Amino acid sequence: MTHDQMANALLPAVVVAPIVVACLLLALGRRLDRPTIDVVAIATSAAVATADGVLLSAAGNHRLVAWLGGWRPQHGASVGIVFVGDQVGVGAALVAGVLMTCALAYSWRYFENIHVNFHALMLLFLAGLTGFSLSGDLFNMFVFFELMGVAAYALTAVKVEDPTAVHGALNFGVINSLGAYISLMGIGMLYAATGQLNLALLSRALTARGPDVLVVVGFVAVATGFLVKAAAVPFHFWLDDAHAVAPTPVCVLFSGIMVELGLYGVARLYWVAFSGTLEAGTIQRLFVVLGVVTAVVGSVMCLLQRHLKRLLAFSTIAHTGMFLIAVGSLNPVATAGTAVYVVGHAAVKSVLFLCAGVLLNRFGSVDEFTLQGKGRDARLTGIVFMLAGLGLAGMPPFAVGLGKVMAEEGVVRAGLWWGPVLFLLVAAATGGAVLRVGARVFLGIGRGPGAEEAGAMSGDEEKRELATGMTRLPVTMGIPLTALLAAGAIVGLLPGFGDQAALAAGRFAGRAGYVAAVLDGTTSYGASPAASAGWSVEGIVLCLASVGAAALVALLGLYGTALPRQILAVLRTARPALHMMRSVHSGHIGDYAAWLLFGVGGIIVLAMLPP
Amino acid sequence: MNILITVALTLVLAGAAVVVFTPVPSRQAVVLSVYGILLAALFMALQAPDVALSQVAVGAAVVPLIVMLAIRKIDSLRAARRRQR
Amino acid sequence: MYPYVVAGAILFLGVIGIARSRNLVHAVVCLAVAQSGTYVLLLTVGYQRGATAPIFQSAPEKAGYAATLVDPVVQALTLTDIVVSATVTSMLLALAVQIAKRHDTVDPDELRSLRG
Amino acid sequence: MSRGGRYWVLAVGIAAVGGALAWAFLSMPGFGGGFHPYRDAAVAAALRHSTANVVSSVNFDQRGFDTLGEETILLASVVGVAVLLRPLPGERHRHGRQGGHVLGTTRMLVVVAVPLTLVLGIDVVAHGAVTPGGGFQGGVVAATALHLIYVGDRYRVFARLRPIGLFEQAEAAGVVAYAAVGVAGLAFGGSWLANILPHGTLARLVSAGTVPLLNAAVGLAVAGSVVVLLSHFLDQRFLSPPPGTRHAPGDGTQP
Repeated sequence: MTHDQMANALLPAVVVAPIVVACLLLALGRRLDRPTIDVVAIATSAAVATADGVLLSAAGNHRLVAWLGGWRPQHGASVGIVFVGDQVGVGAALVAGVLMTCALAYSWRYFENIHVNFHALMLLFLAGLTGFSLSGDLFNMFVFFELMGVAAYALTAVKVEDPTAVHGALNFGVINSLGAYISLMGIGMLYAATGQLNLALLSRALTARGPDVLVVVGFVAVATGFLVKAAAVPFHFWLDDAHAVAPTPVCVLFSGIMVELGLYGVARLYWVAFSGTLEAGTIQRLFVVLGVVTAVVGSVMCLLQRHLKRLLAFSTIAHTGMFLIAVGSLNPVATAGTAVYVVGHAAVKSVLFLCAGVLLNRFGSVDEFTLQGKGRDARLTGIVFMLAGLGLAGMPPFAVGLGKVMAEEGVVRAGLWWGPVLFLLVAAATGGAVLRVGARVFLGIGRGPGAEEAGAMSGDEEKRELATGMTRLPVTMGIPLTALLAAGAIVGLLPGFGDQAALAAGRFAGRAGYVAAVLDGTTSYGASPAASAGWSVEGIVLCLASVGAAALVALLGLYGTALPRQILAVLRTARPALHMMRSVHSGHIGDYAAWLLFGVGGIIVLAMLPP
Repeated sequence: MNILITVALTLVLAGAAVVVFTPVPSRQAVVLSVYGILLAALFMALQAPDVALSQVAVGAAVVPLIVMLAIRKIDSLRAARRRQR
Repeated sequence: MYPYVVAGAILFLGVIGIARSRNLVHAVVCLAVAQSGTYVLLLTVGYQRGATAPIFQSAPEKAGYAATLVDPVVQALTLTDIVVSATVTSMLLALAVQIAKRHDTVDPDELRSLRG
Repeated sequence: MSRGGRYWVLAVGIAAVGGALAWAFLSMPGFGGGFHPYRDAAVAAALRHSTANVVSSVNFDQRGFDTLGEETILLASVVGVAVLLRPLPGERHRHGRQGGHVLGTTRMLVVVAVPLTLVLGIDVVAHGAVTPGGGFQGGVVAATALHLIYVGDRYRVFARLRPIGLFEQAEAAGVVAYAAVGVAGLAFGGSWLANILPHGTLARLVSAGTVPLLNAAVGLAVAGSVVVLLSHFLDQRFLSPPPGTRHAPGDGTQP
């Protein structure tokens, strides 16, 4: 089979296969017993991940292009839909496949009362994630965006008996849909301006047109839906609600890949369709401002939580802020660093969520203070949790650290000298919060809740996810846990991984190459400058500094109330601000809708201000 | 022709406002159905019979029906709760 | 420009409805209204004065026939959009029913389980 | 946030976005203009494949993958609603009113209207490549036919006529059939969803290659989906509310 034929067959297959298997499971579900369903679902998702791996290695040589329906372009135009695989896009699909396999393995025997429906939804969700990462057509991206959404809303509320779950899912559904409709408005406007939906054709038409107000507003509108998925402040409210209440294996996919795909969507849209038109400085300003606000809000809110899953959700928001800054710096090394960071983050964040699930199934709570000291005898879970917490703070050799080193190098090169300082603070806050919870739960140390923590949403209301109680860690949960943790470390040590990522990011940002591959069939990447990126001495020092800072934050969280009075009095002055930030997260759908429009307005103003 | 479209657009806009500002959901379901038909008329005027057909089937019939069923269920839950107290 | 303004206004009306809503069912219906703004935008973008529906009665004889039809692509997109709207609406209504069962209320002002 | 605060935030947002949108609309091609490059290409492509209804050509041939995605969204929502509306612990199926005394008018409705609507639905599906309508619209109409029986509150009759399991399978079969046509395109035409069948003559019932097949697949999937979707909402009426639904923290979840 030639390269071209393989791309043609396999790129759409990784999307269609899970859909077909989901249908078969639904049609035959009543006749199948539960282990069969589990095995079929896990095998399908593992097969998709394997195919993604094959595609990834092929995408290292050429861009993969598949025209669906055989509508190959004639005279540089086509009426069909195209799937395009470069390393970043296929890599995202691969992360989705691997996480889905782990999540399904972990949920062996989960939700026995809904039988086959859980697996079907998970597979449809995987199809949505994969389709979104591979599609090269704006409206087709919207379709897969909605598929992701619809499956995700249902998965969030799988535990319907849990009052918070149904509420969180509704907030998630309304805000995401609203974002998607604003995106669709943008698609309509861009269609009016250019008459195209294909990203490559759009790119040509927009470059010829130049950056007028219609193009700017169209870009912001389309980006809004993706930014809602990416949980940029102030579009992030759904995320902490949904993550706090969704079942653990679902959280793994939400935090590990779905949120990141929102960011991927914006980056893909900008680099392919708009980078020839929009002013780079404007885009940089827009994303950096958005990123800083997101990172700050996420970090502070993360520190204030006692509900473990909600804490992890805010840490994802804080990391999204870092990603936005790094990608928005428009420097290829920073983009590569983000890609590596996303892989590493997916691994350790998934481990942390799965540990939270283990605690929930064992003790019926994910509340930091309720669980204090309860995990003393859960050695393996405790060790894995603490290691993942250190990984989240950027400890070498975890891939998070490598990504952080590269992203820092990139943003400094792009002129954001303060970038590393902010990244260090975010890593310290989010890693520190996780280590604080770990120390309290698994070591039993630390004081009781202070006034501020006591008012936070409690983690006691979470419902167990298994029908029967659980006293020790089952193998089906232990394997994904340790495998993901190991993967997070091994990826960071792979020789040449950083270089490959830098190369891939350069190709990802190459507008002309993408357009030529899609429209003219020139799929070779052409000569690219040899990139070198990886661990550096400075970088390792910075990583260790952020781990140290995280440990300090954790200690402050555990014993903060023992500080001298004068210091506490100073700290107390921040309380009204914290209180306000907390009260903005009201769980009220009307508030969230208002903030959504406010955010779009803010972004438009940022995009229209003179450079 | 253009007058027809302008009138249809204005009616749709007014219909949307009425749906949004009808606070009682059971009445809203009826208004939504009417709004669906207004939209379908606009689509006919815009030379989109396929979309108009879809809009009649889905927007004017199926969706308002589901809204109605959801409201009935919620009302019966409320009534049952009141009886319990 | 009037048709585009109507489309935008419908979207805003939907959002205003969600922000004012005292009932989740009402909010979900308002979301569907917001989405109908996108139908109007797509179809008005594709409209051409004097052109007919994009369906052939018989094979056209001369070139330039395409310009006598309104844009079929946006119509196809709107069809998909309508399905999406119906699915999202039914899903969210199912959630509203479950919220009513679990919280005894569908007033967003009274739902306080997800604060801070 | 207070109601007033929320309205202020919203007002600022609407002012900014509305202003920008209005400005952007000014530079959009005017309403009713003739600039439609995709249209020009799509109409030519539809003619080449002898598809009289260009919208169907776009939906099922040129952008057929969108429609597969759309059917999948529908499927996901049906599964999702099934999961969300499953009876909670403590909720019981009440015995509905016994059937048996179906009124004359209702019987008339069932006997006359249902077959008529069903035929209409199938007709709309079958002519999807030629006249307005297609798998989606026809599927909804066919599903409505079955639900006409619900008029007059004869739920029992209705429940008997409506074996849900079968409809669930029909829905899944529709999506699988769509994907199967896609695979056939790959096997015989070199790409997914390639239109491999002879295209026939424009405006004939059997024309446009795979478009009628895909229309039929979508019709099946949509009819199944709508019936199942509505049935989940209808069934809610026959669930007695669970006792003491208000949630108390830690009710029985503590070890």
